[in-house]
Amino acid sequence: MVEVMYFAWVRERIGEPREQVDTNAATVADLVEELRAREERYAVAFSDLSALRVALDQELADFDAPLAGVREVAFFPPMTGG
Amino acid sequence: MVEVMYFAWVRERIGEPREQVDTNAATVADLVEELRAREERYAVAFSDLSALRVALDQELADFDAPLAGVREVAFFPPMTGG
Amino acid sequence: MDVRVQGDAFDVGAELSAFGQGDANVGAVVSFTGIVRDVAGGLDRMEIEHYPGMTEKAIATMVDKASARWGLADSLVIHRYGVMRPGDQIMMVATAARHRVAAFEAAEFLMDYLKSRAPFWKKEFGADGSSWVDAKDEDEDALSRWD
Amino acid sequence: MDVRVQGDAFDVGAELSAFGQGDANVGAVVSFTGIVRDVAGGLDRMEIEHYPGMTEKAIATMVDKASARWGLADSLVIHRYGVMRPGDQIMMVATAARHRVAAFEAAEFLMDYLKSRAPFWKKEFGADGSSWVDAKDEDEDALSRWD
Repeated sequence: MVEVMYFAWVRERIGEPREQVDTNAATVADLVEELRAREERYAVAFSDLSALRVALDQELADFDAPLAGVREVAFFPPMTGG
Repeated sequence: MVEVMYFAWVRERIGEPREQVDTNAATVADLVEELRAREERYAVAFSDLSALRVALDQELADFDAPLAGVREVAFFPPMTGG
Repeated sequence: MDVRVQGDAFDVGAELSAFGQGDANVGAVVSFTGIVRDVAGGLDRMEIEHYPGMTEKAIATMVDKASARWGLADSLVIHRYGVMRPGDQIMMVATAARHRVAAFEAAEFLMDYLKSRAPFWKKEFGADGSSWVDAKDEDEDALSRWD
Repeated sequence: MDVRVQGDAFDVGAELSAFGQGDANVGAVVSFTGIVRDVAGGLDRMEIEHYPGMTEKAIATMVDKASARWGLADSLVIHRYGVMRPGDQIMMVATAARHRVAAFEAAEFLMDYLKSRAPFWKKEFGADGSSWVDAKDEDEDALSRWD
């Protein structure tokens, strides 16, 4: 079970800021595949991975990073701070 | 007749901050030659021109610049502002 | 090091008056302030979303790197989230070092990293509706000079 | 543009609170403050001599160049002369522009030029006597990047 969080337009497309996801996905990419298969809104939010970033337990990571031991996964567009 | 000004260690070596100089020197370098010939303290102050800078009427200039029409000549070491 | 992520406005003048004081090794203080700009003349407000927890950690990591690389005597980052209007101050960075080059470079490094690596997202609201601000290629490119 | 050459101390915080405000085109403000540093631990005071008249003109020329090159919305230079002690603020520069790169570059340009082209001379007084501060090759070299 992981906590999945969404920010900015990813949050808007999914329709909620966070949810508990029961998954055995080995990597972030595998988790994305599972989410995409769920409902249209997920397919839309995850349609272009190059427009997305991911953080695992609040650290930036790659989509091929393993999920073992991870408690919090966050998806969001490229940051626009400053 | 030009007003000649000295700053920082040039001023200290010459012993005064400014003086009126009656000269027909064509260039700054010619004026420096005249001053050097005056007294030891001028010879010391102007011993190394590479350690000096010159301004003509408050604009940085070269030692071969003409003095025609110039009212104020200033000699000083490289600046250390900021 | 002082890192603050907050909704409230801050006072640049008051922050800088107190910054880097009383350290005989500080010869240079650089500050940057980011302000909401009304680019096209129709901006009503900007809303900044952030990732509580990760934001503070990400900024602290950037500041640690800058402090080590440029030997900073002191550093400050304040970044706001929430609703801001044109003219409002969004964020500030300040760095204190022995020499000007270190203070300038550290502040630019922090700005480049905050732009593209701190988890903030800006949304603009105007007469024509709202839209998320896109990340700029030039901001991503700016990071490469610190490699 | 605001250029001040003065003997009195100034208040960086108060100056910056008022700087670059109320202009919808200002997205970035950068400031630099130079402080007397007690390098070897024996500095009693620093005395800064300047060339009244030329100083103001030279700085105004630098600020004009920076404003044109980086499209500055506002700029401020304050530089003191006279006696200063460790920890005292010597001078400050502030620049306001649309974007951060312009504001940073303009401030660095002004600092590089003030260091080597504004007619100020520093003399340090300590337990071992006094000496004029030598110009540094690296400061002269820093100018070449703006050619």
